[in-house]
Amino acid sequence: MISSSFDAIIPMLCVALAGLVVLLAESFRGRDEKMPLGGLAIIGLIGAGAASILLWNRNATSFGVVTADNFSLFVNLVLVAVGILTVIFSSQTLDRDKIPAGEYYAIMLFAIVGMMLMGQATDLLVIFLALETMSIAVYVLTGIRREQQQSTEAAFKYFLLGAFASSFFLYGVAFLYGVTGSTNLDRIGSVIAAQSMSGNPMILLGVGLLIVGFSFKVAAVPFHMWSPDAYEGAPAVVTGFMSTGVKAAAVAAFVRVFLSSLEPMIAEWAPVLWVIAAATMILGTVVGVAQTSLKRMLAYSSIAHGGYLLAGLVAGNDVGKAAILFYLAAYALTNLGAFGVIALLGTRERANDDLRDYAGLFKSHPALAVLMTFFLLSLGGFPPTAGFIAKWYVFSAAIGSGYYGLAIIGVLSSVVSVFFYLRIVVMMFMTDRDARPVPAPITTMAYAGLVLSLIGVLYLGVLPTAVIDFAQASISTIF
Amino acid sequence: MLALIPLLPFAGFLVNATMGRRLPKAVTGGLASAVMVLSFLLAAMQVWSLAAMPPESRQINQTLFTWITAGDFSLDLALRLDALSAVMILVITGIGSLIHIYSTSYMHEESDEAFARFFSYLNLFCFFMLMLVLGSNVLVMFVGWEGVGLCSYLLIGFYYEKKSASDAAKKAFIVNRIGDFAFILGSLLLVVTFNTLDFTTIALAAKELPVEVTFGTLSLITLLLFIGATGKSAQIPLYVWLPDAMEGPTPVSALIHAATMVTAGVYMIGRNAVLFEHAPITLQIVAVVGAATALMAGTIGLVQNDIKRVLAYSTVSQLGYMFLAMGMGAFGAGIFHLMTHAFFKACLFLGSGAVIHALHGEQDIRKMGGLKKHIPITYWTFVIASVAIAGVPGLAGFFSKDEILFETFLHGHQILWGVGVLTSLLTATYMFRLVHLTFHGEPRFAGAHGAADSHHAPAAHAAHARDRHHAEEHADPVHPTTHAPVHLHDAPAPMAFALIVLAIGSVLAGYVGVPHALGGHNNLGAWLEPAFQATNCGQPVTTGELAGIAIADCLPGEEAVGAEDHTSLELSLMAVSSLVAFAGIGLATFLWLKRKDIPAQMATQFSGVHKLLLNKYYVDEVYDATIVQPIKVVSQEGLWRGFDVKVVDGAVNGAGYFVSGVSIVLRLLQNGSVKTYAASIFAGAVAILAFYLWR
Amino acid sequence: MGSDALLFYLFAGAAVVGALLVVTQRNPVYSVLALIGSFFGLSGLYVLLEAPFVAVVQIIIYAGAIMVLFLFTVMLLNVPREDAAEWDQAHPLYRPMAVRIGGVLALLLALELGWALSRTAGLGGDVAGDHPAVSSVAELGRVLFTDYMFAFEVTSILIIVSMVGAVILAKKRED
Amino acid sequence: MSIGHYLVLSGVLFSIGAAGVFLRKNLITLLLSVEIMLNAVNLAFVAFGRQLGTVDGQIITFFVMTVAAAEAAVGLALVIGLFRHRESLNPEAFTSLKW
Amino acid sequence: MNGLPLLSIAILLPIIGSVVLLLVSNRDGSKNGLVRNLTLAISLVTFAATLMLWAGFDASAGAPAFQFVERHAWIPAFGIEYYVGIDGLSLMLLVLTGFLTPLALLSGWDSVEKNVKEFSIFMLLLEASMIGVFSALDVFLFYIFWDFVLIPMYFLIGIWGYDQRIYAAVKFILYTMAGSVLMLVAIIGLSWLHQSMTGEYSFDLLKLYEMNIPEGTQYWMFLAFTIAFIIKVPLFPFHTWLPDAHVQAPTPGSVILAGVMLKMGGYGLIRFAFPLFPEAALYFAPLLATLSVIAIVYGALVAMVQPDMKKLVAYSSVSHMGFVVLGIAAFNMQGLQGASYQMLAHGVSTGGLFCIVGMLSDRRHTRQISEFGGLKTVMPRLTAVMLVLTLSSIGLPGMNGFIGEFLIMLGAFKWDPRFVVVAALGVILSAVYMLWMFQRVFYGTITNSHNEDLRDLSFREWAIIGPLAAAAIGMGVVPNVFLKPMEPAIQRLVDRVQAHQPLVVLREPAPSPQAPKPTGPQDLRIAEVAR
Repeated sequence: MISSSFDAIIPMLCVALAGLVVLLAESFRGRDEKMPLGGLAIIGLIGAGAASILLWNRNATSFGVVTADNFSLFVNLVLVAVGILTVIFSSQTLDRDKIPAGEYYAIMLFAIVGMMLMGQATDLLVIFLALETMSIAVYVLTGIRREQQQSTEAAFKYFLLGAFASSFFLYGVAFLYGVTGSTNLDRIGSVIAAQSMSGNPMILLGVGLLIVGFSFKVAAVPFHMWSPDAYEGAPAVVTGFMSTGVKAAAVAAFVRVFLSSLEPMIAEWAPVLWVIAAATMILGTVVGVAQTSLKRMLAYSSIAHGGYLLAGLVAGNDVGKAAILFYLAAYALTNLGAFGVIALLGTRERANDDLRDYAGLFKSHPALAVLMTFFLLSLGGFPPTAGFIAKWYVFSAAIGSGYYGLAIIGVLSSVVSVFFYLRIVVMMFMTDRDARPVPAPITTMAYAGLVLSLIGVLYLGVLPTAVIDFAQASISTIF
Repeated sequence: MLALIPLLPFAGFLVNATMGRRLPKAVTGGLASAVMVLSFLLAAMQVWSLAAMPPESRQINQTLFTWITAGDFSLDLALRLDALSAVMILVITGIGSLIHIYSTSYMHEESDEAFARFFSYLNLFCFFMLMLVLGSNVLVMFVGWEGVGLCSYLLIGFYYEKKSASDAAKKAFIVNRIGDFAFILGSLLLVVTFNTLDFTTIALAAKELPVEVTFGTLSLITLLLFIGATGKSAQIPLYVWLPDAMEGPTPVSALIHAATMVTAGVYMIGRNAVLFEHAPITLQIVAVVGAATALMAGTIGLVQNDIKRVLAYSTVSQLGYMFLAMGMGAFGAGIFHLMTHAFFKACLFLGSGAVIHALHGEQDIRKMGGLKKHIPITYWTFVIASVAIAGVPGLAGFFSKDEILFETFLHGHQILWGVGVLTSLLTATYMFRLVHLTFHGEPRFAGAHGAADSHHAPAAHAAHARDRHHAEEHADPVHPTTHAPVHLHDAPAPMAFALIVLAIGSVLAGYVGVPHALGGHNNLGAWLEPAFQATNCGQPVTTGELAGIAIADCLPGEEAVGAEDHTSLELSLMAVSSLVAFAGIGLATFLWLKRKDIPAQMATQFSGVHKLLLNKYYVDEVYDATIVQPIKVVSQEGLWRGFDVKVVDGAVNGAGYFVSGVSIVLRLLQNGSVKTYAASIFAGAVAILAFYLWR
Repeated sequence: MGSDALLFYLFAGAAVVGALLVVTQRNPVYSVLALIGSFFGLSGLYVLLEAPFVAVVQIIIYAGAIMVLFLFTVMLLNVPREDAAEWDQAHPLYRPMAVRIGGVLALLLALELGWALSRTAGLGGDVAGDHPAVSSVAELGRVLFTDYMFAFEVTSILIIVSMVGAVILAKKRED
Repeated sequence: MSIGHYLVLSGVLFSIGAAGVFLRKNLITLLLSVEIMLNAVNLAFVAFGRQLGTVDGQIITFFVMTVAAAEAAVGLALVIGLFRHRESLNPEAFTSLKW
Repeated sequence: MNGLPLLSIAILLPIIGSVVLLLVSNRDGSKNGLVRNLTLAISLVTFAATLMLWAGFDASAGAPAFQFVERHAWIPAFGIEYYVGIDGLSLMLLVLTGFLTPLALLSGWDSVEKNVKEFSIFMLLLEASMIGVFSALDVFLFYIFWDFVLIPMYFLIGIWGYDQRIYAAVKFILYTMAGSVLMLVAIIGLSWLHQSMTGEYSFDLLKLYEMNIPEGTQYWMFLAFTIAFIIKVPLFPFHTWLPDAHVQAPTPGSVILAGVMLKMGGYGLIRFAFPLFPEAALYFAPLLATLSVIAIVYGALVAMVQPDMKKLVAYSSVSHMGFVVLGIAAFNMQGLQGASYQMLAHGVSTGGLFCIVGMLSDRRHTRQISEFGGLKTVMPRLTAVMLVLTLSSIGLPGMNGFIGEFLIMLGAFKWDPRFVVVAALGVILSAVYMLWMFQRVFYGTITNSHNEDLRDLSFREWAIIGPLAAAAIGMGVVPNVFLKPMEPAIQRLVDRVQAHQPLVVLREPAPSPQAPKPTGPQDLRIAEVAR
């Protein structure tokens, strides 16, 4: 029983091993001895990616609680991409910010393990554990620059609210367990489907509390308030990492739970998520308008993007599921690119993430400015970038289920968001003042990472067919 | 072949416009005049071949190409020569060439560039004017119609550095546009009604329609067209641009604002005679407007002091006559007067031009007088023309004017007839006031007495040349002028030639239309008659269902004007009007030659009336106050600064401000306190549960 | 009412009172101790629920380990009382709404939960309804290391992360 | 005793814990409040497990305790870090990130 | 000729060109000349390509509706294709685009000094996307081009514009985008509708034509499309982005903006809004017409009092494009032919006007009318050309402006004379504001000493303005050259819409709330008698 059923966990196993190796290497590392820790991490991630690809269509399960269906494998690949890009960008910023590389990479890898597990777990308890693993790791990453009060403060806020929210989540799990007698998604689903329990208050309590827990991780209004602070306080790279990875994992679990075992109750939870999604899109964009710190601005923007993702979830149809997957990929590449640029422009002393710091960037760093512009346009949903196709896909799903209102709110809010994305462009191109203080010269490695994500963004924008088909194949197998 | 008539001047325009400024004046002027003369000869040949045709099928058509096609609407760029347009092209090319010749010497003081520009404009004008009269459908005519407007705009504003000139030019164009507004609507209605714009086809179709006793579509069409005509032909209420148009060089005033362009409206009515005949109501309006204009302009002309303005008002008044005729349905008479008027009014203008030329830009008749002995040729031609316009028997004006008055009386409009007679009295009076003040009496022009300072001459000369450009339109009388008593040279050869020819014309032109009462045969009337009824014998009928009508029309026009049994009446009327003419002349002689104190006394006695007339009934001021200024102010303050910026754009920006305002408020919720954040999570949870439990 | 009911209310009271003390004490040390008290109440309830092993674990691990960690921290930082008073003086105008709202919300939540339960059928019967209690440690172990093995393994990663994390977060700055 | 009693009790405890997050002005007490909430959940699990007659409820509580321990460790580390920055444990003292 | 994919070539050439330019390193501006010439060459080749399209286009009645069609599957999962093809209407607009772009580049030859390379890249991208807009037959593809157009124009205004450029650029992109996104929703809705009707997703315009959409859906979808388009046009209440954008944009930007981009709105109305939702279009036409006549008069009046030449021309565009919408609202042959023609004419004349204003502001660095005066003395040639363009903008018969306006008024008159009565006021007012500006700028004596030694047209400027002036006259003399190719296309559109149109509407338009006072003749029975 054991032997055969390891397959499903191989991806996360690779990552976990990489994490352990990095940790050991760090512990055996002599003082200021250079070690290619980032390389190790990337190797592990690539292994995970390869494993995910090999597992394609195998639909393997392990221990009855972990599945490797295409859906989760797609998410895995996204996470692998997130991880690799993060490592690449980190390689430059770690030394600059005096961050202990070994622990950093190890914890990041473990976080990815948690994320992957969130996508693959089919048991509420495991999901909870995965969520905690991911969260705690990310708390640590957020506060890793402990000499900075902001960093620690952000980490603590994130941590406290996270613990608070996850206890709600856990309470929800408890109620579902109490009613259905199990934490296994399939069992819960079958029980709910068997005797229609949609009226049962305890089930409703459970569903409601689960919504709270997931929405918190997705940073959906009104459970979003941690994210601007956490994003601003964390190192830019980490912000990029959590704004993409955490969201991806949380959404994956969200989709799996609500569209598989809680599918029968869609009539119960769709209205709630409709409101949450709408509120998220609106607030994320509207409040973003007033921001002057880029990290904070993008924090709000990522709140808004969480709203778009939820719109796909509300739609609840196959298009929606595929759209969410596509959106995750597009958003991950774009946002990581953007945060990569921010990270590269920072210095040890200050993050240089204020709008004014970007004045005349086109003069001082034309390449960065151009790259940043592409990412911003993609975030704003302009063709021919990934952002446009992704938005179209999600709204198409929403409209397909008749949620015209949601789609209209979405497109209008995206117009508002364009305003603040363009503010950055204005600063970079249209105001003539050199960005200062000047950051350290940017390594080719970092450029490679940025170009990589740019290529991804444009590929998803111009030739999305392959990925769209891929996404559709991913959702076809499981739900 | 036909197309060459307009195209020749156009070629002249092209040459002069492109390379004119590099050519010597002789070449440019010569070329311009040459093309005009050529096209005159061509026109003559064409008319000759036209005359060779049987009267009812006198039409020469030439379709150049299909101009516009849109669905079932298709329009050719086609020319048509018939009896009516024949008269017009002769007048245009003939008088046009004369005026070109005249100008070669009149404009000689201009710079090469300006000289070339002048002649290129003049050629262009002739081109458009010919298009106007030759166009076989409304739109081609409209092309010419607007084109001549454009040229008049350019030529009025020829001295563009002069504010008054460019103002006048703009005014002319815009006032004309107001007419065009109606004209376009009229032609649109024509298309919708007849589904074509070809004059003949329309006429044939219109024939079949009942004469509208009540105000119907035809009345509306014709009324709209007529409004267009009032703009072009300076009738009430749109005549205001013509007096100002005198800012242009005098030959321009002669050609455009006396002989040809301003008569386009009359021609247009003649062109659509059938339509108008079917719309008696419109005809009434035309007649009344014409008469009113004639009278009003006459009264104004009585007191004006600018030689050219007097002539301008006289032009307006004479145009009123023509419209009166048209309104009577006496289209022949109208065109007849148009032709004669072209001769003597052109002559008068050119004469005045000669005077101004002699006086180096002086236009105020109060500063003239006694010029008779200085410039005899000008004097005699001027007098002949004045006699002609005054309507003294035997000269051109007499015949045409009489025919109009007779027709008016005949159609039982005694009042209008009275107005006409009164107007002719005024005409005679102000014309001879002009003659006397200009040529007779003691010289009042600058330096007439101060023979001493002759050595100022060259300087003064130079000064005058400039003066014409920069002088205000009313040179201030009290201003001490330093003009030297240079020998006032009479019109140079080219000018003299033109003057003399025109003078002869204004004597003889009348004899083409000697009424039957005087044993004549009114040849012109007979010649024109077929043009005023729809005959399509000349051209293959395009629209099939009209073919039947076509055959029926190839008989001689049955209702010929001037029936024999009215001979006595006609004779008596002639007597009246000739008496009136002599009376007018006498009155003028008495007042402005013998008893010069009386006018002054009258001016003071009826100062109110005098001022009113002097200021042209304050029409310009009224328009300005009631229309121009309000529109300006409303647009400036109301629409733009008020509505557009504050309301419309305010709403747009307001949306932006609203969003950012909300944003600023909302971000304050993010107050940094972890408890607040927890509270929002908690509240969210509670709300969701509440939703589930209370549902 | 039966003896177990008496015990239930006894332990429940202990738990609730302990909890209340935790959130009302100004001195964190007392709070920790009160919480430990509350845990004892809870473990009593676990016993009533025939889950002795959980009860023991609750005492040993929770009260014994985790709470000690708390106490240790409190001692380390040596802040006997929360410094709210002087902080409030420093910021006289700053009174987060959250504090007041929080209480109300908590009350609402309790009401909602209660109401939901009151509307749920089939909660009236005795806990130990028809099912026999499963309380043998052997059984626990078996299930834990078969059905829950993977979860158990996951916790190992969780613990590594928290260990490493705690270390780098709490380590003294070298600069 | 009926399952209802236990659930009500756990609800009460949960609410108290939640309220604690707001009432106290001490980071450590905030953490303690979260612990209370987790324990409330534990109680619910065990009670449910008892009712269902399975060991799952009890086993889940072990995992929850593990999580609680992990959270406590990290949380306390963060508290220490914060305390190092500003000699204070008052959550209101750490509002440098806002708006 | 139909062998090689001319259309894709026309779209791709500028894109490839911009990529090539990207490789030219021009940090210090040393290679500006090379970049400029290269760009010009590319745009000229593109123009040649459009001309070849024209040459190869079969305008005969029997010819296929859309020619040079290319379709390749793009996102088959949703039936999205790369599907381009042109009919006469598109063809003419393509030619206009190809014609204006090189001229626009020339007009910025000297005035654009900084970042020439980037400028050229954006210009080329702009051209490519505009060509794409006019030739896309897949609605999704159309939207992509439509949306992408905003970006280069945004940069053109924002980087190379005048002092208020950022405000103008942001306003431009947000305003127009806010309009477009609703169209996106409607487009998606359409595809789902098609899916629910036929079981397959499709954005194929021609297939969407064939759906008969339930009335209720039609109404809001029509509005969603139309709002996007009339913002672009721009129609009266949605016009305020235009003056800012125009005034702040650099001359080439203004030329393209006025010359081509505004046409995208009219094109969209003709190609998408009306034929896709005929009943709704029919229902809203009077409202559109009312707005358009308001725009005609309002724009003219506001233009009249502008102190800034560019603003004046901008508002005049509002007025002229009002005519276009009026013709579209009438949606009969004359109206549509007129509207299409007016779009071309306006592109030429207004583009030319912006060029000239640009030349003046290049010389004097101001566009205030009050700063000028008496320029005719120092620059007679420029004055002459300006006069030509002014007249064509006034709509003098024999010039391009007249043909369009006349046909539009004719079409509208057949539909509902009341609108024409108001619209014709524009004929007067256009003369007023244009001539007034002309007088104040060129006539009179030179009052401002700065104007005394302004040089007349340079050769380059001749190269810009000569073709425009020639086109302005030529289009007026031989309009059929341009009208004929469009006729079959427009005939088809009219048939499609009129098929849904009860005949009474030709006589009595659906009463719209704020229709202008009925002064037109109501009894046209004679019309039948005469025919």
